[in-house]
Parts: sequence; structure tokens; C-alpha cells
Amino acid sequence: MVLVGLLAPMIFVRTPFYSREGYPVYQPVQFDHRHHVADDGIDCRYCHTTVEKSSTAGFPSVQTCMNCHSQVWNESPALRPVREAYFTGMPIRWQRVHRLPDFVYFDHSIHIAKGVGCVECHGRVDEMPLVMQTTPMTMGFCLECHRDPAPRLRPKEAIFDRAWKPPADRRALGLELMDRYDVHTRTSCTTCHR
Amino acid sequence: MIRFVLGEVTNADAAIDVARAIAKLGIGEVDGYAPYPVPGFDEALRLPKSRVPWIVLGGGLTGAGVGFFLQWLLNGWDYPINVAGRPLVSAPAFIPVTFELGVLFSAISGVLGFFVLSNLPRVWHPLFEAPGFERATLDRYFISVRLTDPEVDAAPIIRAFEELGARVTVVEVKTTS
Amino acid sequence: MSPMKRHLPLFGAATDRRTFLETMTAALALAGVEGCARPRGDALPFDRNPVDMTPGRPLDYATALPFFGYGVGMVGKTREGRPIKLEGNPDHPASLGAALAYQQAAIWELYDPRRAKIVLHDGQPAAFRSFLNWMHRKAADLGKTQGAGLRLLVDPTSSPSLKAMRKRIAERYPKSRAYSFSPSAPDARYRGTELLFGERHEVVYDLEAADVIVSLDADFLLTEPSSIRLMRQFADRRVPENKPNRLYVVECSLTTTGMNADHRFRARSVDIAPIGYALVAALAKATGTNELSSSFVETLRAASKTPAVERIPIEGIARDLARARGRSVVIAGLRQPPLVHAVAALMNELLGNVDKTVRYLPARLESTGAQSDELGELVRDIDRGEVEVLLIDAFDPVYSAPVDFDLGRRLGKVPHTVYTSLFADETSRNCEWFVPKAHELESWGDYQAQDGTVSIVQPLIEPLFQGRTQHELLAPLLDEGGGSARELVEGHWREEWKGRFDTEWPKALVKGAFTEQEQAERPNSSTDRLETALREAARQPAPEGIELALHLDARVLDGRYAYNPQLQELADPVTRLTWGNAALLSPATARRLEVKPGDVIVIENGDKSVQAPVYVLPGHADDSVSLSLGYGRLGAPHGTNAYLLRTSDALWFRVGVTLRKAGKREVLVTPQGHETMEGRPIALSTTLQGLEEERTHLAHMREPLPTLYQTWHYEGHRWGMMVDLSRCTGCSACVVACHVENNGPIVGPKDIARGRDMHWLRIDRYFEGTADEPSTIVQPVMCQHCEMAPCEYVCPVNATVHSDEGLNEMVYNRCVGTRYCSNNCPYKVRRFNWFDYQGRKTPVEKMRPNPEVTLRSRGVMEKCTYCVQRIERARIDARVQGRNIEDGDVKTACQQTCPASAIVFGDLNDDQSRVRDLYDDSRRYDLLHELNTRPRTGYLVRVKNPNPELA
Amino acid sequence: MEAGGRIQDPLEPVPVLAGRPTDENITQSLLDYLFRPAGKRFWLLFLAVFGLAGVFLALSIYTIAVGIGVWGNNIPVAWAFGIINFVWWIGIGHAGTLISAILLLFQQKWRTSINRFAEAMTLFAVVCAGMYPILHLGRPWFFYWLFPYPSVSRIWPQFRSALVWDVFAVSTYFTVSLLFWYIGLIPDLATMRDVAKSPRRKRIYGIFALGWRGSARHWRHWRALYVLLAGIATPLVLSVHTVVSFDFATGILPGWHTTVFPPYFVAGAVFSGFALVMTLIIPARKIFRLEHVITIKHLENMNKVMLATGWMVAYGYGVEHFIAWYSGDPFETYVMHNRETGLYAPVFWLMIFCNVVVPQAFWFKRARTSLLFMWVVSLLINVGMWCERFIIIVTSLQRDFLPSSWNDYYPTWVDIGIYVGTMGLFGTLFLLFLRFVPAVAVAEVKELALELEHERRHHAPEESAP
Repeated sequence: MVLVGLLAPMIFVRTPFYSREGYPVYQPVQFDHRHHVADDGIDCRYCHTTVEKSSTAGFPSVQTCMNCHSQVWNESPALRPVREAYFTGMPIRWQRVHRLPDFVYFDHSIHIAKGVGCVECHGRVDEMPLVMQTTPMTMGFCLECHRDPAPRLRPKEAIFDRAWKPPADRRALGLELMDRYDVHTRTSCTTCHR
Repeated sequence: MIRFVLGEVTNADAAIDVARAIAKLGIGEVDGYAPYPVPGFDEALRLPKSRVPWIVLGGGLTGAGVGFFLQWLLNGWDYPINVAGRPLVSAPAFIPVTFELGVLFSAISGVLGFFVLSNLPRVWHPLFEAPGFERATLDRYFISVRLTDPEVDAAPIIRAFEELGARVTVVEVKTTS
Repeated sequence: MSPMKRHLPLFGAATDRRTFLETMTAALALAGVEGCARPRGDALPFDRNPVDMTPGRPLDYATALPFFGYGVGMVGKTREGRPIKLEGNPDHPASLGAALAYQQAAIWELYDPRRAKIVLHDGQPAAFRSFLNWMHRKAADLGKTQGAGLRLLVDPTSSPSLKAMRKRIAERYPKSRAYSFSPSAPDARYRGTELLFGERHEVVYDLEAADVIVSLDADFLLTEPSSIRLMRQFADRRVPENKPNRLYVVECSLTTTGMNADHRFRARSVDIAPIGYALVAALAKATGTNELSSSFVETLRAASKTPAVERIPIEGIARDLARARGRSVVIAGLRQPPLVHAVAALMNELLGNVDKTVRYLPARLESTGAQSDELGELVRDIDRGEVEVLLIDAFDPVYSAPVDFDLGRRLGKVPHTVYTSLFADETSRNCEWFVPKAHELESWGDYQAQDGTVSIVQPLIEPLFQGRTQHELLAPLLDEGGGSARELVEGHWREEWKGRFDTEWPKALVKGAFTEQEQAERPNSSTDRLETALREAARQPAPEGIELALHLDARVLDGRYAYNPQLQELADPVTRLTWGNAALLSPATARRLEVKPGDVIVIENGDKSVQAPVYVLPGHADDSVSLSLGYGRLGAPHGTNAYLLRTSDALWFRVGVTLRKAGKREVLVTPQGHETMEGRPIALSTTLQGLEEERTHLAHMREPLPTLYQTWHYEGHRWGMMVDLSRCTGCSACVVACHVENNGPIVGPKDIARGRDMHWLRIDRYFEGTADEPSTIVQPVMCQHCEMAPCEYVCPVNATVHSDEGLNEMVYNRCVGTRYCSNNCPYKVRRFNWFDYQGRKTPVEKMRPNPEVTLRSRGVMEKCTYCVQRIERARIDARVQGRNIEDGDVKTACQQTCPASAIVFGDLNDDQSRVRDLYDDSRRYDLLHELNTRPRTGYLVRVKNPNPELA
Repeated sequence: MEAGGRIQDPLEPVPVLAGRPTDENITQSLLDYLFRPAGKRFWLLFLAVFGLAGVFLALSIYTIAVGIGVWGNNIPVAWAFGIINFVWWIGIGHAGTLISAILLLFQQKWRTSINRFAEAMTLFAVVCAGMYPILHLGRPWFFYWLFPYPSVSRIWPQFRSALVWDVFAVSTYFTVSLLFWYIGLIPDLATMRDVAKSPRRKRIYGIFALGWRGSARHWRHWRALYVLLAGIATPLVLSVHTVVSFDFATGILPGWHTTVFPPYFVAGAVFSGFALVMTLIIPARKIFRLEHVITIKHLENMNKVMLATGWMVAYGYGVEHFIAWYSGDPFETYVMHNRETGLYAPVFWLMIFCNVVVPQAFWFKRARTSLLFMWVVSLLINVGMWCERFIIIVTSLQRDFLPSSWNDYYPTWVDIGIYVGTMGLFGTLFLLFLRFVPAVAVAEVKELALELEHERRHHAPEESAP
């Protein structure tokens, strides 16, 4: 009984329910990545503009939406919230899907620069009608890659390519990339906690 | 059907004599009961030495081994961190935990061993049905012979008891087997 | 089966958009019921893409802050539109990239939730519009009477646009008058030049070329205009390689400047003047000049007949000065009367220092008259009933004006009073209209530095509480249309620059500083006015009895910073007191009065009296009690309000006050436990003469001692920090910079008194020698980042460990708070969150913290991290560009702001780095070396340069 | 010693067992009070201590809710009451196991009648001690981070830290003491089961007796195990306080970094432990009429032990000061000087008085045998040992290397409340123990009676010989 009491929480924190893996998050506007990314072939960076130069990937402003939707679907009822936001200046209340604790300092730009593709952490967003978390995003998860980046790296040109097919021996490629991009394993606490 | 032939005496020395005599008969499984460990009782009943010490030793060694391995594994191998410029495996600093775990394991294994060997705990035992047996933990001394084979005749045992002046009771237990 | 399918089985691959949207809306309706992710909070993007701002990256703006009315160039770092840190502007001559505690702490003032938020009319909330209407009506009425009833009471300012505006007002309302008042105005120095040269000048010192510096009660390193520049120049000349200067200080109370003197002499404030006269006389002899008439020298001698003069080796100092003709400077303190300033100027003349170490430029501050006189005139006007409308934009006059003016009551007699300020204070209670003022970081404006450099003040953020600037307040008086501060400031410079505006303005904004060409003035002196004044002085008998000496406070200056908790909790560089002031007495005087530290005494000045706890300050002048201004304010009731003793006839000191015990005690709130080093080798100092043998001795205090462990090797970067005690003046700017950069909490007097100071970087101040004539040494102590850190091996949870670059890392989110690390830290630099110091913030306060640094929760340990967030930021930026971090990429907050550039941080593995030079310097030693903790922080021994002749 | 050269029982002629009781009246006399309803005085006492335990609970919640800041601790004195009380209680906890284990190994007959008592005391003392390391944490709710469990953050405890050693030492000590106590208790629980009148009690004791029936087959395992546990417990006891002393000895603080700490702490522990046993047993034997099993001889022996350990502690003080002086290390010297003359000098001298001066009275038999006197002395020793921990912890932190960071420590009402509170907790547990568990090992006393019986028979001829 004591044993169960000890084990239960350890197991619980490893369940997808706790880490929120695979639970789609409903949004005030039904934005479908499948459609925008897959069908229309819009690049990640069109909306997530700062992903290469800042710690945050950037959340698109309504202006970005209206770039297209002032022309297409500009009367769709589903887009009313977007238009309202645009004209009233009251931002849309999107729901966060990924959130790290405040004491964790993750920087998108450096990961991109070192050849970590979006998919590694965010999964195939282009296949999700509603975005959901697909990795546990625990410290353990981060450490796996920080200790051994090789099998998770990809060439720079493939970083935003969701459908990139890794070669048979990915580790070999990874090792080669590691020294092409001068990638180091960094596991010091202050790499992420400041 | 299992039978217990029970002889009761009032003091330790008598108990030892009875035990010796009954054990000599060599019928059934002989055991003795006393409120406290009576010196010489075991010999009289021809009981072998306890195996608890070996269990404890084993437990202790395992504990110590686990203890040191654990520390080596966690601080030296799984997440090696430079702490105060000390070596990753600071053996001297690992001694206390190694020792404590050794002690802990030996104690626990000892207790478990004790329970297993004397198949305790149990809430009921046929002898509890024997009238007056409750005094075995107070001030009376008993010798019991456990007979599993219904063919065996209990008479000689009873006689032996009576010769030695022990009050005899027989407990019968129905077993479905 | 993908989780997606699990939740929304409707969607096959080939669902067309319309059905998708329809079903989705349905699904949304069900969302409550449907098991989906627990909410993680909202994400609110901008509604328009922000120009030139990248979320997640800092954006810097050049601006300026006023200091004694002059401008100090600043660079404000903003994140997502919130200013989070101010740093000096390297292109600004009054800042040189450095800043003092006052400027560093401005961020706290900006986000202070107690700031005034609404316009008040007779204490009732009102709309700013209604105030404007009222102003316009009044302006119209006043126009009819040529502004007969109009009076302005303003801080003396150097702002060109404001000065221009006031001029225009004066033209439009010829009968109106503008008075300026500031309790800390440097008017005495102006009037000193007037006394000697016949006109007022801006006196600009230049210590770069000064070998010998004599300070007559001048705290030029901290509480004076341009102190940042002066400190930099002074410190640059303190290192032995750099031909060290020599500083003589004669002063009443111990000041930051006094702590750094090679020879310090104590004298009552009132005795400084005679000493000055004696010095001139001696100088005349030493230089053998014939510029001074013998009669004049006689008057000097006559005027310097006081016992105080005998105690000081005047001749020796004079000879030393004479030897350094043209390479010396004499500076008189702002507390001293014009006569002393004139005398100082005269000495600089005799020594031929003009245009070498002293320059005379046109006066910058709009008003340069005796402050008390100007205010006196206003008081007279009020009593005569001439004042109908009084506009006040000065630092809390009711609080800071001389008591005998009784301004509070008098304001009541003025029909219409308008007051603007950041906080509701003593004055606001006595005014008809109160308008919240915009903080400098919310305002448009401009300031001028002493040397004439102009910097434009541009806002880093919209006014948080609809505050207004003085421009906007005065605008209605001259309806030129366009009342916004920006229009007014731009307008002014469009005038100034005529056609060049469009090219100059952007440059000015970006660079933050530009200089109008102007010729240094070469006024010719005449000693006649001086002589008459001296005769007058000579006639006065040498005053006897106990002197009351008022000082500008090293933290709240004249009280204008008193509302700033950051500065209240900062320990005074000299007394190490926080949250209040104390009556400073010399040990001898304290003994005579039989008072112990903490005893409360009553100080009686005529019919005025205040109570203050005694602080026995070694090196304080005997028979004098010092009290610093600026405490006991309405919204910051800490300490004693010294203004209650300040009268218009004696603004800074008066002999003949009486002291008596009040018979109670008060806790002196200080983070420092002990005043001396107990003979332990902690903060080391030596003299230029003794340096050589000291070097050999120091060699034993830096070589690592043998150890049983095999030591770790650090490839790549090996971060380290060097602190040069020869440069450090103890000004404490670094302490505040560190606290702001790293989101340090303010814990308040109770916890400070309990020993729960939260500053990661502290400045220890030790007294050596006798209690009467102590020598003082200061030592900044922060985490030493020991390579064999005692704190680390005792942490049970791996919460403090070493990084691969040798940083002693503190992982807040792993800490359970056993506090064992603090116990085992020989430097006691670790700080503990005893309560939830970071919680319970108002929305406004929540805008302040630096997003790059974690807010520490209750129950965790924290300490200096070498600003690791800056290291990592530099690393990421460098690596993204595909290069390595270079020397200078990383500057810790303390290093960046240090006016004395005493702190240097960098990579010890980089042979070219500055820190490496200092690391290899033979003045370097490790603190508590014998413990073999192998600290990464090193100290360079302090070298003093006493005059062998006097030693 | 006698002609025969056979070592005579040092406790003769004063008996460890008054008279020649039969098993029957041993059972009678030792268990009766358990069945008699508790008196009014008992319940008043119980309410009192229970109330204090309530205070402890309330203040603990307050501390955890508001923050450790409600205690008087500061920087530099980051450890104070919390750790002082922890060490104090742990120290007290040592006597129990020591008495039963070591004396068992040495076959000391006089042990039997007091061991149960002492062991119980150990358990409860350790319970109280255990509260503090958790309470004093900045974030108590994360105390489990000190245990090596697989977390999703993949980070582990740091085994070089003496605090981790503490965790293992104290938890091991508690577990082993509990087992030792319970194993020893099983036969008596069975006895209780068999003498109990009411079926409810019969059932309850029956459950805890685990079906014990005094079988010889069981006794032999029991015997082996019991002796072995004693054998393990002995080094354990020594190790536990050694580890506790490491909390300080492995630090670099002047006044902490001392090699004499381990033995000196263990001696101190035994010292204070015995003292508390005395404090409790003297009234208890009177109230529960146990004078015939806990004879004056027991008490006198314990006094002798206290005299001895008292000297060991004194030696510790001596060495500390000598080394400080002999090393010539300015920091060390200053700390010692500060102890004698500084702010907390009164505490220091009180400690010297209680721990060194007072016990010297036990050189005299009259002192060793006067109940009232020895009771007072035992109280004083407990005070003295608390002072010792205060001196070691606070004065070393208060004046360490850099004078700039020196600071003094003053406890708050919460500190004091929690300390007194744990005494209440201890009292509560102890009274419950006295109420429901035989306070004297019945079986062992019976065994002892038999042994003495045999001895008498042996001696008979020799005694009659000329």
C-alpha cells in the first residue's frame, strides 16, 4: 500500500494527461494549421516571424491574418472575431498550447540556428486541425536532446520542412551537422535556468 | 485431520524434562511453549539453530552494495555535475549512506526472515482452542506433539505425559484434505 | 490511432473547409464537456505588428535624467515597451556610460504604485480638461493685468526649451515673476565666481590633469553636479600605473570623498572658511606670487584666526599644491558660503589651473541667485498680497523650504495655487490645483550638462497615470497652440536649428547628446570685493559651541528621492544606515554628551527642535552634529526631517544649537554588523611607497593552495571578475544596478534590522586606525564564484552547482531552502527569501521586473550569478551569428554602471581580455585566501598616495 | 570479586528484582495498571501535553503558510532553533537504543526493567526530532527532493551533503528502533492478549501480537533476531549522531570544522538521553508502582553513566578551546573567545554549569541515591545539553570570517512555541504508550527471575562453604 502511494504520483506525472500530450486546445477562432500550412503552403515564419531572431517564435497579430483575409473569406462568419479584433483593436484571446514554467528560459533562435527543426518539439502541426502538445516538454525531455543532439538535428534548409524524411542513419548525419553548425551539448543549469 | 497432543506443566525445569522425554519418543512433530525463552528448551526439543543470522548478513551486504552503487549511479553516471570541484565519485563522502542502507536492509530482512521462518503473522492457531493454553504466555509451560497421520496412535504420548505429571489435552482439527 | 482522431472522429483527411468550420463551431460549443487540455492561459498578440520592436528582445532608447538640474545622458532598455533598466549613455560627457544609484533607481520611481494618479481641485478629483479650461481663463485675465498676479516657483533647470518658454512667458506677462528654489541648488558656487569675477559662471572641473586635489568640504565624488564624470576622472588617476593623484579633504562629516582622501582633516563646517583663507595666505607664500597685495594677505591671516586652523598642516598642503602648478585644483563644497568658493577660485587662479583643471563656462541653470533670497522674495510678494496665481513645479517646497518662511501657511493666502509633482506630498495638500507630473521616462524634454552638452529627453513609455510635464503646464499661459510636450520641445529646437532640424533632430534622439559650439570664458578676477567681504568675516568672532551641520544625503539627496524604496533600502556609503538618517556625532563629542549609538537626542535650534537617534561616526568633527536632509517626508516617514531646523539665514550650518538626551532608544537599521576588520586581512590597502614589498606579500595571497582533489579544468570560457580597490569609491551605484537588473526585492526596515538584507552585491565599509582620525576602506563583496565552493558540497539537492564555465550556479527552482549553503559560505553573500517578497505586486509594479531573470519564490536561496542572463544572451546572439563571445560582449550590471570602472568582468582564459590583465596584476589577491576556495572574483589592493612630507 | 575468582554480579547484593516473584505475580504486578481505569491526574496531565501538541501543530501550519521568516533566523544565523532542537531531540533519542542494545550485548541484567521504557522514549524523541528538518526548510512541501527517486526532471540528490546523510541516518534509525521495539514487544502483546478480559482488547492486542504463542520454534528465531538487532542498533546509534555531527564538522565555519565532534556528539547524546530517561522514569516508577523492578540500583547505575559521559562532554569542550588556542587560527580563537565573553556568554556558562559542574555531585553515593536530587540534576543536564547545541550552532554562525556580515540572533515567539510544542507531542505519545503498552518487558523479567533463581541454587553450596 505504501509502495502504491509512492509509485502512483511518479506514474501520474508521466501520463499524457499530466503533460497534456495529445489534448487539442480549442481556440476562439477555428484556425486550421492543416489548411493554412498544408493546403496553402504558408511557411511557419509568415506568422511566427521572430522565431529566427528572438527567444519567442512570435504570435501573429490580427494584421497578419487580415493580410489575406481582407481579400479572401472576408465575410466568413467564422472570421468575425478576427475582423472585430482588427477593427476594435481588442486582440483575440488565443489559448496557449505550449507553456514552459517561468523559470525556464527557452530561446527559439539558437535552436533554429543549430539545426533543430520545429517538428522535433511541436510535432506535425501541419496535420493538426487544432494544435496540441505532442511532446512531454519536461526537463527530462529537454535533457535527452541537450545530452545527445545528434539524432535530432537536421540540415538548416529542412528546419521548417515538416515532411522532411531523415536519412537511414540519422545519427551519422547528426554528428556531421554537429560539427558543421558547431553544436555543443550544454547541460549546465544556467543554460535554461537564470 | 490433524491432532495436537498437549502436555502442560507449571515450571520451566519440569518443562525441559518433559520435552526431552517426549522428543525421545520421536513421534510426530514436537514443540514447546513458554512465556519466555527457556534456556535449554531448544536442545531438549532437538531444534536446529536459527537461520536468521545468515539472512541478516545477506541483507546487510546487499544494502551496503545497493547504497554505494546508487550513489555512484546517480552522482557519478546518470547526471554528472561538477560540485565544488570535487570528483564525481567522492567515495569517502559516500560511506555514511552506504553504511546506513546496509543497516536498514539487514534489519528489515532480519525481521521479514523471522516472520517467514516462524510463519507469522497469523491471527488463529488450532492450539488457541486448547483450554488453558492462553497461559502459555503467562505462567504455564506446554509441550505439544503434532500428529498429521490419523493412523498414528496418540496413546504412548499421552502415557508419557502422564508419567511426567503433565496435564494432557488433545486438540483435533478438521482439515479438508 | 492519433489522439486527434480520438477527440474529433468527424475529420477524415478529405474534409472540406466548410464542414470543418461548421463542425468545429459545434465542437467549440461542446468544448466544455469534451475532455480537452486544461487551459494554460491566454495569449494576446498585438493587433498591429509593432514597428522596429521584436518581442523577446530588448530595445534601447537614449534619454536623460536631471541631476541638480543638469542633464545626465541615459540609455533606457525596454522590453515589449516597458522600461526595465537604465544605463549611462557612453556618448554623454556627464555619464560616460556610467550612472549613480539615483539614476539606476529611477525605474522604481517610475513604477511606484503610490504615484499621484488624478488631477485634484481643492482635494476633489477633477478632469485635466477642466484644469486646462481654468488655466486658459486665468491666462486671459492675467493677460489684461500684464500678469501682475502671476508667479512661478520652479526648480532651477538647465532645459533650453523650458528656459525659452519662461522667457516668452516673462515677455507676455511683463509684471509676472519666476522664482526658482531648490534646497540643493549649487548657487553658492555661482555666487562665488560672481564675488571674484564680477559675473556668474559655470565652474567645470577636470580632474584628468589634476595631480593634487584639495576639497574644502566638497563631496565632489557623489553629491555634486557632474560627480559621475569627476569620479571616473578621479579613479582613473588612482591606479599606481597611472601617476596617482593626491587628495586632501577638509570636511565636517565623513563623506564618500572623505573616505577616498589620502589626507583627511576634520573641522566644523564653520571652520572650513578660515582654513580656506589660511590656505590662500600659505599658498601666496609657497608660490611666491606677487598677485596678491600684502594688505589682502593680512586680511586673510586676520580672518583665519581660529584654533581649527592650527590643527591642519596648511603649509605642507600649500607646498604640495605649489609644486603642482597647473596640475592641481581646489574645490569648495556646495554647503560652504560664496566667499569660500571665491577663495577656492582665487587659489586656482594663483596656481594657474584655469583652463587646465578648471574651466569657466556660461551659467547653465536658469536661475543662479541665492535660493533662499528668491524664495524670500516670493514670500514677501505673498505677504503683500501681490500673488494671485502661483504655479509651482519645484521639489515639494512646503517640505523643503526654510522653516521660517512657513510656506505651507502662506500658500493658503494665495488665491490660486497650482502644483505638479509625482507624488501627493506636503505641498499638494496646500494647493488649489494638483496635477500629477509625468516621470522623466514618460516625458519629452531636454537638459543641458555643465559643459553645455544638450540631451533630448524622450519617453520610453506612455505616461502611466496621465502625468503632465512642466511644458504642458505652462503651455496654456502662452496660447501658441499645440500644447503637447513633444510639440513644444520639437518646436523649440526647430527654432534653434532652423533648417537643420530634420537632420539634427533624429541624430540628437539616437545619440542622446549634442554640443553647441561655445568658447570657454576667461574671466579676469579682482580681489577687491573679496577683500571687503573678508574684512567683514575677520570682524566676526570665531563662533564657539556645538554646530548643527546639515548635509545632502548620499541616498535621497535633498529628499527628492525619499519616496524611492530602492534608495531607502540602499545602505549609506559612509554610515551604512538604511531607511532613515541619524544624528552623527564624533566619538569624543558622544563621550562628552554621554550618549551611546541608538540613544535618541533632541536637537534644539532656537525654538525649533527635532529628535534623532545618535550614530557615533569615527572621523566626524568634534562639537558638531550632522543631520542629512530629505527624511521624514509625508509619504516616506523614515528618519528625521532635518528641514525643521533649516532657516533661511543658515541653510547648511549654524553654531549654537543645544543637544540633550530624549531618554529613549531607537534601532539603527543597518545591514553591516561590525565596523572594523578585527585585524584580519580582508580589504587590503597600502601606500605608493609601501607597494613594492606589498606585492611580494600579496603573491602568497593568490597562489592556489595544494588540495587532495584533482582540480577541474575549464576549457572554453572561464568567467572571472576583478575589483580594483584603488578605484572603488564606495558610491554604491553597483549595488542598485545589480538589484534592478536582477529583480532584487525590497524587504523594508524590519527585515533589514533582523539581518535579512537582500542585496546580492554589498559594499563593506571598514574603519582602521583611531576612532578620531580613522582611515576608511570600502570593499564590494558579491558571490566569489569559488572553484572549490564550500556552498556547493553541502547542498543536498544539487541546487547550487558549477557550470562548465566555472560559474557557481544557483538554481532557484531546485532549491528547497535548507540554508546550509549560506552557513558554509565564508563570504556570506547568499540571500534567502524569508517571506514571499516577490508576490503581492500591483499591476503597475508587475511591469518593472527584468523578464530575463526569474522572480525568486518564497523559501529559496539566491545570490550573485555574474549576471548569467547577460552571458547567455551574449552567447546566443554570438552563436546565432556563428561567432564566439568576445571580450566586452558581456558586461555585468555592476561593471556597466560603475563610474570608477572599478569592476571588470570577462573571460580569464582569454589572454587579450581586460580582466585577464588585472588577473595577472601583482596587486591582485584572493579574499580569505587561506580557505583555498579558489575564488573567481579577485581584488586589487588599494594604493593610497599620502604626502611623504606629512606622513 | 570472590576467592573463587568468578566475577560476581556487580549489582548484588542490592537486587535488580526485589523478592522472589513467581511468573504469576510478575504478570500481575506489571500488567495490572493497564487494566485499571486511568486516574483523574493522568487525564489532566494528558490534556496539558495534548494542548501543547496542539500548539505545535498550529505554529507549524502558521510557519508553512507564512514563511520561515516568522522564525528569528537571518543571514548569517541561518540555522537556529530548528536545528538546535533537532539535534537535542535526536541526542535524547539515543539513550533508549543504547540502553537496550548495548546493555543487552553486555548481558547487563539491570537493563531488562528499563529498556522498553527507554526504547519507547527513543522512538518518540526521534519523531519530534524528525519534525524539525522538514519544518525548517524554506519550501517544506519539497522535502521529498532529498530522497533519490526518479523524477521527470532527471535530477538527483547530492550525496556529498551531510544533510542527505542525515536523511538516511535518521530514517534508518527510526525504522530500526521501531522494529527493535516492536519485536521485543510481541511476546508481551501476546501476554496482554491472553490476560485481557474484554473481548475488544483481546482482539486488538491479538492483532498486534501477530499470533504469537510462545512456541520454542519461534523463541529461538526471536532470540537470534533480537540479539542481532541489538548488534546492528549499536553501531547505528553511534553512526547517527556521528552523522548529525557531520552537519557541522564538514562545514568550514570556525567552531564547526572540528574533528572531535563525532565522539563528542555521541557522548553528549548518551548524556542527555540518560538524563531524560531519569527525568521520566523517576516519577513513572512511583506512579505505576514499579519500584520492585526498577530498583534504586538501576538509577544509581544510570547516574554513574551520566557522570562518565559528562566527563566525555567536558573533554569535548576542553579540546575545542585547546585546539582553537593551539592552532593560533584567528577565526577559531575569536569564536571561542566570543563564546566565553560575547553576547551569548551566559548561555555558555550555564552549559558549563549544567553539564560539567553539576554532575560531579555523582561522585558521592548519597547524591547518586537521592531520588529528588538526581531528578533535578537530570533536568539541569537536559537544559545544559540544549545550551550546548545553541552555543555550537549560533555562536559559530554569528561571528564567522567577514566581520561585515556578523549579526546576532533572537528567537521569536514562534520559535519558542514550536519548541515547547514538540515537548507536548512527546508527552502525548509517551502517555499513550504508558497507557496501552506494558512499560516493562514482562517476558524478559520472567526470564531474569528464572536466571536469578538458578544462580541462587548454584551459589547455595559455595555460600555455605567456610
